[in-house]
Amino acid sequence: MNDDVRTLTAELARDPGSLVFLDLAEVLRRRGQLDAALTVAASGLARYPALADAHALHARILAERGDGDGAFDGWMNALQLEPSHQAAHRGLGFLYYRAGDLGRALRHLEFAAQAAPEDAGLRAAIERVRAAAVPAPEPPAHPGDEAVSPEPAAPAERGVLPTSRAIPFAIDAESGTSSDSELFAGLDGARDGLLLLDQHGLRLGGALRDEDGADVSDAVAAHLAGVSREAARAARLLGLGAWQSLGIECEYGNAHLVAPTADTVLLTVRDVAVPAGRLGLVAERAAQAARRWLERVA
Amino acid sequence: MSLVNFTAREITCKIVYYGPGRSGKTTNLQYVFGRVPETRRGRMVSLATHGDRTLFFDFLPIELGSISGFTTRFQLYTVPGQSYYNATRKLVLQGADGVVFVADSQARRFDDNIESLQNLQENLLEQGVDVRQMPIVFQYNKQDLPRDLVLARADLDEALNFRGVESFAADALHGSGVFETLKGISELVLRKLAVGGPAA
Amino acid sequence: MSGAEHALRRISAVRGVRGAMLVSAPDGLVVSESSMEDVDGRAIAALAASLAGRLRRAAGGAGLGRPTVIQLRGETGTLLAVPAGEELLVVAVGDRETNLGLARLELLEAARGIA
Amino acid sequence: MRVLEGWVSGPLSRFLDESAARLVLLMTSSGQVVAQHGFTRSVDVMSAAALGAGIMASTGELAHLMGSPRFGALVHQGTEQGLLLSGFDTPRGRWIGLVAFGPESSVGIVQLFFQQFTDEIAAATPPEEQRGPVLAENFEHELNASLRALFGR
Repeated sequence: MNDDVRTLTAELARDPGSLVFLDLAEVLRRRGQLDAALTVAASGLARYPALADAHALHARILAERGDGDGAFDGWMNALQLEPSHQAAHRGLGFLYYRAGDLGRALRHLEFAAQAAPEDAGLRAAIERVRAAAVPAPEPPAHPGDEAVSPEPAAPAERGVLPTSRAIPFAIDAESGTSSDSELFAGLDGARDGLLLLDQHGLRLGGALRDEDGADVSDAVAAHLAGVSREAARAARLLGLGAWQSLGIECEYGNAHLVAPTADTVLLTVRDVAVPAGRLGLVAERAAQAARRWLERVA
Repeated sequence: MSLVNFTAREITCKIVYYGPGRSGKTTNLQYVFGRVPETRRGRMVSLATHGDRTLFFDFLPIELGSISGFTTRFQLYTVPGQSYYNATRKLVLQGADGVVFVADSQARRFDDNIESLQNLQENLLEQGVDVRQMPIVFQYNKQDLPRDLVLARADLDEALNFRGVESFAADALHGSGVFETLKGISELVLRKLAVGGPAA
Repeated sequence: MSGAEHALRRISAVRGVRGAMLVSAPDGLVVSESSMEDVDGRAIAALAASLAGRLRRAAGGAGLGRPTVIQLRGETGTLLAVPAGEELLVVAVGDRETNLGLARLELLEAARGIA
Repeated sequence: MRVLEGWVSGPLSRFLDESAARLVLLMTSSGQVVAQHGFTRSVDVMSAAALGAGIMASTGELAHLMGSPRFGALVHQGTEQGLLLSGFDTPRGRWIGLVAFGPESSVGIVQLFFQQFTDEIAAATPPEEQRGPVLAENFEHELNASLRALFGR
């Protein structure tokens, strides 16, 4: 990219309709001249309101100026125009992370990574968000030291910090117990077939593994985030009363979903050979264990 | 009908450029589009045929700025002039706050102007709007053409402007009279709001 | 009567089933329905397809492959959904007395016939 | 989300929440914007409203020409995004909703909750208030200054 502001400015003046505003605004942003960058990006956006890159760049500058809401709108607009826009997913991932919504943060970062699998910075960001979503050994002494910035969404450099990260895990840290070992102790599948989530799709305990033994808990958790709400909605609107369970028979395994408490969901997964009826019983026993555990740690 | 938002202090008015085919309605909007800074206008939407004749309407939103503490926006529409497009003309006219009648000053288009004006009255009447209650100004376009081809403003006033409203001589292609016309209709439309029009 | 209509009738005949329908999975619209009592068919189609779509993504993420039967149980009734190929879902709604085992088999049979 | 009148926000928020729609535009049948969610610039909103109202008006006329009753809704399903355009009656006259949705939603879901939304809107519409003078009497001075600035004169 040509990074000479003067040359780019002259080029833009010569041809105000050209896309060179993107380069110019980006150079200004990198130099920290955010007001100038914003002016250039905004006028380019006015000319090209259907250009996802223009929305994403505008949003990035807003984010760096501390306007999180404006940045959110901008990145959402970019995604509306181009659903796989990498920078927009990356930016939203950061905003969600900052807001403490780790499930959504992870989803956006993973989308971004699909478009740029070789991006090491992005991979590192995903790892850090994942790490934040599992029980931390001890809470950070100064939250400010934890300013993780999934580069290049850089507001963290400017002192914007994650505010409410991983609240469920603070519970573990305080009680000093290891959730995974106690939660489903004595139950079959405690480490690879039972997963307890909060209403935002964050893992509270348990784990799921795929057939290769890889831990797929977070990916499944992210997908299940809205399921209990959706199940409740469907049951209510279809006159089925309050929802009690959701059974899913699949090609390679069966799953069973129940809500041990109003704001948690328990997923039980077993081999296809386990009949649906027995799966329901296993799930009910695990739900009882989860309720006891939740009462203990609360 | 104009929308007024008292909470956000915003006014939005709809102004329709009406007139016979090829009298210069779209040209008026194009000139405005070219002169108004980008930050104060939206995209110009033109639903036109290949020959650039307006098929449904042209649309241009512009932001005037603050007037009496209200952020004021105008939505400028044109209608297709050709007589066979009356159905779409009626649709565009719905809810108009003001009308600019763009007449073609050429003597040979005299009858077309009369016919279009009658058509405007009929269409308004059909929507239950008395043309006498509708803010309207006249623009006599193409006054830059040779003298012997065009009618003078006084002659056109006599033939079309029987209500004696404001009228403007114009050459929309080069911009003369475009601004004055828009200013004229803006005043009329906003004056109606100043004395208390019907609610949104 | 088409094959699909016949299959839906068989499902509706199972004890406790209030109605059955064929739903377009990507857009949640009714394709064909049979004796849907007291419930808005459009609502069933939209909600069942939405739930099935979300569960398909979750099951894929968990390495479970595609869902073959989905069963949402509420206090007073059950929603059953079985994918038939990529684009369709066979859906049934039953009350508390529904013979779920039989209904499940009829849905699977219908899906095989349609896909 | 931006609404012209506050009472629209409740029903609109619920609709957005349930339907997962990306863009929503609520307008009068002459294309005046009543509420919107998801657009960036007010002027783009207006273009969308003008086009949406135009489509509704012309399909309405088409239905009339063909002697069929008014069309309920128009749906366009693209590969990445779908559109629903639907008119509905309110105590303030006929309004139009334009909804854009992605693969996270569906036509069925959007239609289902749009129906609920229009019912709520119709029920919540307060009586129209009488309007007094809106602008100051001497607004012409500000108008002239605005127009001069706009045209660079």
